[in-house]
Amino acid sequence: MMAFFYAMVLVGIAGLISVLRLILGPTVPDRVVGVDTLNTLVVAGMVLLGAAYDRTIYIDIAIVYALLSYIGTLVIAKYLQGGLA
Amino acid sequence: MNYVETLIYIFLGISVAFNLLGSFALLRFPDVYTRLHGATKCTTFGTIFAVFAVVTHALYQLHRTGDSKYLQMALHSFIALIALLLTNPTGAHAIAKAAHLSGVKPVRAVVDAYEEKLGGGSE
Amino acid sequence: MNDFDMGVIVRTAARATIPLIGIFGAYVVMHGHLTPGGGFQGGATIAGAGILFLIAFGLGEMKKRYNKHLYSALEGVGGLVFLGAAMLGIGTAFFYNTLWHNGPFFNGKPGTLLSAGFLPIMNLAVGLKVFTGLVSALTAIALWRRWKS
Amino acid sequence: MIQFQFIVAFLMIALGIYAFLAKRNLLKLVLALNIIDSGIHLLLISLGYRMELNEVPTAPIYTGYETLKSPMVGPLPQALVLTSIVIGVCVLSLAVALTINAYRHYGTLDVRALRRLRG
Amino acid sequence: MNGETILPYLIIVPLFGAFSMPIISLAGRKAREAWAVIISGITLLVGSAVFHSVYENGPMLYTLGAKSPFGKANFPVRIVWEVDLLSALMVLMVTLVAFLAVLYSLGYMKHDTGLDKYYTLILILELGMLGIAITGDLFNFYVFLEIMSIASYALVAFRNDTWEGIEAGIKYMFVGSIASSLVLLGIALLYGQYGTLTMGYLAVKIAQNPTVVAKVALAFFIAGLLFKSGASPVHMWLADAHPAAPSSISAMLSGLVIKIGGVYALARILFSIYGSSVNMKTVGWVIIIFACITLIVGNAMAVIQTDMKRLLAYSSVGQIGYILLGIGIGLAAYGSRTGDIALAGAIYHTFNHALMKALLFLIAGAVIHELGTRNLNELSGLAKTMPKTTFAFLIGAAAIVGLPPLNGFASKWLIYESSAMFNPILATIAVIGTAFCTAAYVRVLYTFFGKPSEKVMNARDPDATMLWPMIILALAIIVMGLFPWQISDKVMIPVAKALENQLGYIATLMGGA
Amino acid sequence: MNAVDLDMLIQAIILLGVLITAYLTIRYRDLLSAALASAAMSLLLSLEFYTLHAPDVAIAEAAVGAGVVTAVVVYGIAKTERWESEAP
Amino acid sequence: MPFIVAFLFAYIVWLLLTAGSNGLLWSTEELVAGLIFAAIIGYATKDIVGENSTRFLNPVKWLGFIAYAPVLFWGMVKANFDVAYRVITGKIRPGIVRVPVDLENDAQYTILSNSITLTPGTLTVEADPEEKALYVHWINVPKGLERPESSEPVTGPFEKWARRLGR
Amino acid sequence: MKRTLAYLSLLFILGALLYIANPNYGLKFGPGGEDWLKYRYTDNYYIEHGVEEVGGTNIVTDIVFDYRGYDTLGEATVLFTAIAGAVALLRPWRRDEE
Repeated sequence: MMAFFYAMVLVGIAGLISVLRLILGPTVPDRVVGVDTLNTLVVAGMVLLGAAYDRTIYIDIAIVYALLSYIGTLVIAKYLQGGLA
Repeated sequence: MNYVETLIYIFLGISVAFNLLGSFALLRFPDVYTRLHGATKCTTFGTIFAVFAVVTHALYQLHRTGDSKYLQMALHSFIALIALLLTNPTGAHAIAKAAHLSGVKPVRAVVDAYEEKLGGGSE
Repeated sequence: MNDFDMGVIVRTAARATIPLIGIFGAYVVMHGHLTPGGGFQGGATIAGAGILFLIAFGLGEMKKRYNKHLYSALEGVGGLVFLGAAMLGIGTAFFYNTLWHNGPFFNGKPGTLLSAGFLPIMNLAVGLKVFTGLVSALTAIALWRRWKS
Repeated sequence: MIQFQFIVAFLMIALGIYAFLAKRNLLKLVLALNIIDSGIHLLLISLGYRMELNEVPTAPIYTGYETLKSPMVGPLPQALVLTSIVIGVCVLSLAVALTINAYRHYGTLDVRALRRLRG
Repeated sequence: MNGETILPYLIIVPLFGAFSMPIISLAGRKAREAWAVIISGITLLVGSAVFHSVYENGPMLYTLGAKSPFGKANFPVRIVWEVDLLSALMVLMVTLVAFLAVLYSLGYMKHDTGLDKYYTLILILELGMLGIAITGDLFNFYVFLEIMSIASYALVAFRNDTWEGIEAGIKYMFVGSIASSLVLLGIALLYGQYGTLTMGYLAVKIAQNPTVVAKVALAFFIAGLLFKSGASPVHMWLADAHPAAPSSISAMLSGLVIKIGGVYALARILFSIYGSSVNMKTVGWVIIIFACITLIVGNAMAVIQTDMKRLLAYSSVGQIGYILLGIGIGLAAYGSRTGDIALAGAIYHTFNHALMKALLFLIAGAVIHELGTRNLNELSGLAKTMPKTTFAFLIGAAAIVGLPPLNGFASKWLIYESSAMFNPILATIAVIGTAFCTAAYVRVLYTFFGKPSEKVMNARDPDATMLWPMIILALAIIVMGLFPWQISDKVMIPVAKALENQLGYIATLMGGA
Repeated sequence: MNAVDLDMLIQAIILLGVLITAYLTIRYRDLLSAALASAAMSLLLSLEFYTLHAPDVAIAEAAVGAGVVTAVVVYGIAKTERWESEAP
Repeated sequence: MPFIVAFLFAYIVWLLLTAGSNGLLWSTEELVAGLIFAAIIGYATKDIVGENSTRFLNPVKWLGFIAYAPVLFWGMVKANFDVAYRVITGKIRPGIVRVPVDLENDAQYTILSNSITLTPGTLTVEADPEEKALYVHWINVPKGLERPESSEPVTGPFEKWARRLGR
Repeated sequence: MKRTLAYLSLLFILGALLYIANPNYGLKFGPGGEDWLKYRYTDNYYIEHGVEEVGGTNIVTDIVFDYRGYDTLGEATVLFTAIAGAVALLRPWRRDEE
């Protein structure tokens, strides 16, 4: 279905906007928020594209990303809390 | 266009609208905490609807063709949704706590109870 | 502050997420010859669970669970299993897929779990190796004390 | 049409090499190596892409493929990139291990401090 | 037993040893040392068998995973090993020196920690070089290049409590990684243009249609591999890395790694893949120019060093210059008799230099082990207290300078002869380089035979595990020196012919079905 | 627009993001931000591999880029120092 | 006991992942492989899942989770439109408030805080089981509620559900 | 001086790469039809014969573990090496143990 492609284009634009926050963000937590948003959007995009290409197996990648993307966030959050070192 | 496709279009519309809204919230709000509200939550909501659209599509195709790969598509999308719902708020919470502990104060806050607690603890 | 942890919410969420990542990694490893994925991807996913454990519960907990010799021995075992699977068909050639061509098992219809000869064995071996290796490396880095000069 | 995938890949490689020449921080150099590797991976994967007229290709996996008949993209570059990604991770972890050892010796991450050996 | 059955064990045996090392080392120190020696010894046996088989029966082709590399098509789809005489010679060299280095490190590394990792890494280093030497697939070559490089990065920095090790490791690692990336980029471009990765078939395809992409890829290969071999504008890492490593590793790095990973790979790519499809004269002159700079800079820098191992490392740079000069002349005068002689000289010198430089580094290691210093000013009069070591050093130095009864003479003579035939200016440059080299080594010997200082009085010759490798290497040098022209005619000229014979390389692949 | 054109448009958007994040990675003086931008680059690259129909590589890049590389680099920062020193 | 929890959890996920391998159902080898892997994962994670997790074996609780989903979803819908309104107009009055809650264990805290984090407008900054309080960032603190005495205005019906589900 | 040279060489590399990115001179993105068989014959072979010769329906895994299994062995060795190296480098220093 073509609608999934169009939705994906818009989600991609939303992703670019969140990359803008990565550029602008004055502090590191702001940037982390940008990347976190990007994570969620990419998961949405992967699911949508999986339906658009009509392949089931592509959705596995979305699961992997949904499960693992927050590890990066947590590592940086822990560093900011002073828990590493 | 039958009603199932209409439903899919509605879901996709809501999904895209909220995703874009979340991204705009990221630009519009003044500090980390309010951005977190806009960003991670609105996009999560948008993603939920994207998954709903895909699940609806898959179930409809399953009904039409009886191919088991569409069942898998629905289930896997559902698991992706569960994973997202488990991990995303945890990440948001971690960022908020880290931001507060690293010294980013909420802008225009009328009250900051956590600051009071931390201040009371250290002095 | 070596046993610093991330607070009750992250810890509890990690309790729920680690088995999920684990079983999904096992799925990726085991279905490497059918769906995207394979040994390395699944192993790296499970290693993500290890990293999550290290972050959420802190280094103190990790030290209790992590046995250096066991992990490096397991890594070696993974490599040896891979090598052994590759040597199964040494009569014809190194890396000859004898299980698929004339072996007793792993030669089912393509698309089922028990097919493709030594591919599932190799996937498992590589998954084990990658998981133990990446966790060992990260733990080694995390255990290094910070030196302030 | 413009082959923008290749151009982006080459720009990434050039960006990485630029950072490698211009930057002075060890961890930055590690990240620059990562960028160069990513550029090469992107180049390789793009080389395996396949376009027939008005048809989106699909991945070289036969599971659930029976109902659609798109052309398949080339599998060989993907296999190469998989191997290369692992090598990239290995080099990265080894580089970080070396870097934190060097920090203990020198107290800084600046490469200009690593000049005690007279080359 | 024919060669095809024994060839896989060349890879399997060291790999098995490395993978089982974490398990074996649970049994204690003795077990792990014995295991390392046994594994490298078996590898030496297998390597000699492979060399013998190739020498008797000509080049052999081994396909991984099937009887023939072709499958159902008329182009190769699988990875092949293609062992011609040059590869076999390299295999012999690697296994011999690696075995001696392992034997030597039993005594030398006695006081270090983390030895299980050390033996694992040294076996993997050997494995990587063997893989490069026998492979016939371009991407596989990259993978094994990375194995070799990563193992050597880790080994250079193995003594992590000395700042030299870490600093040299970091320099080596970054330079080496970027060189590997360039090689990978070249491989990617070749794949994109020709759609195959097997070296022989790639040669066929390039000969059919030499495009600009192939030339750009060749530029990347040459750049990357010159980085790896330590040619002159970028030789800094070598001069840092080789002294900083433990001496047994220095012997392997200087004797083997820069040759297999740099010179051998360059020769293989230039001759076997590109061959006559590109303008060989231009490429040859590029290599020659780099070689001349390397030759002069390396040997001249060696003279002014006060650090013994550093002197040896710069001398390595200079000798790499000779080898590259031979290869460059062989390329520029492709097909003529001059080219044959130059290539034979380069290969001969590769082999000789592996033995000589390994010997010299092992001696330097022994001196460091006894005295704890490698500053030449503190080492005067060593001949009195360490006579055997000094004698071995005398032999090694004489060989590397090129005194007639020893093996260095023959190979250097071949290079001088061919360069004089090709272009007398190059011969002049080579002789100037030798003059510098002689000055450097005479200075060391002068120090050794000088007035004994107090520090060296309580030194003595090292114990057996360290002494025997040196004696074996010195004997090998002497024996090879007794039959210089026989070896040259029987082995080196056929090797050079085999390297030049691109059609034969292709025919081995395509006709091996 | 047909599917191929849309596909190319999506790839162009993603690659723009990849370039921006790659540039940010080398521009930031704060190494933590650089690591973050590197993680974002790896994420977008993974999506690009996905659209180039290389799901195996996409999974590998996702798993490695999201988990291992970020963790290793951030641990490296934590063991050393966070700020890149100023240019002379 | 924790082994059984982890095992069942893993096995159910495995079954969801591999459904459709034989028609619309499961083939035998998938079931057996799932048993093996779920056992390994269960054994490896039995300490991580923890002793307290055995209470999730109760089937009534699973029904509770299913019943909870629409409640949560409805809360999300309401709050999302609220936040959308605020994004467009920019009317915010943020603040971090201390919310006293009456919960007993970690699971309850996690369910509650994740729920209120998922509903936009509120965001848990810190959960403190010792003080029995949550620190919540609230995007629009109503006048007079800077120091709320009860959790009702912040958490809505979620606290009740969390208490019931996590018990 | 040195840096200028470095940047010039960088520009040269970039120029050469961009030059060959022109489809008329060199690399082609997404060849289809006839071009596919001309440039990507090896990939085509794998797609056509992979399942019957190896048995996995995922052709990439077939290549990774069977056609190019030796590469994967090397890759596993790289991993092993790098981990061993990192662990060896991060062991305590000799003087710390005393």
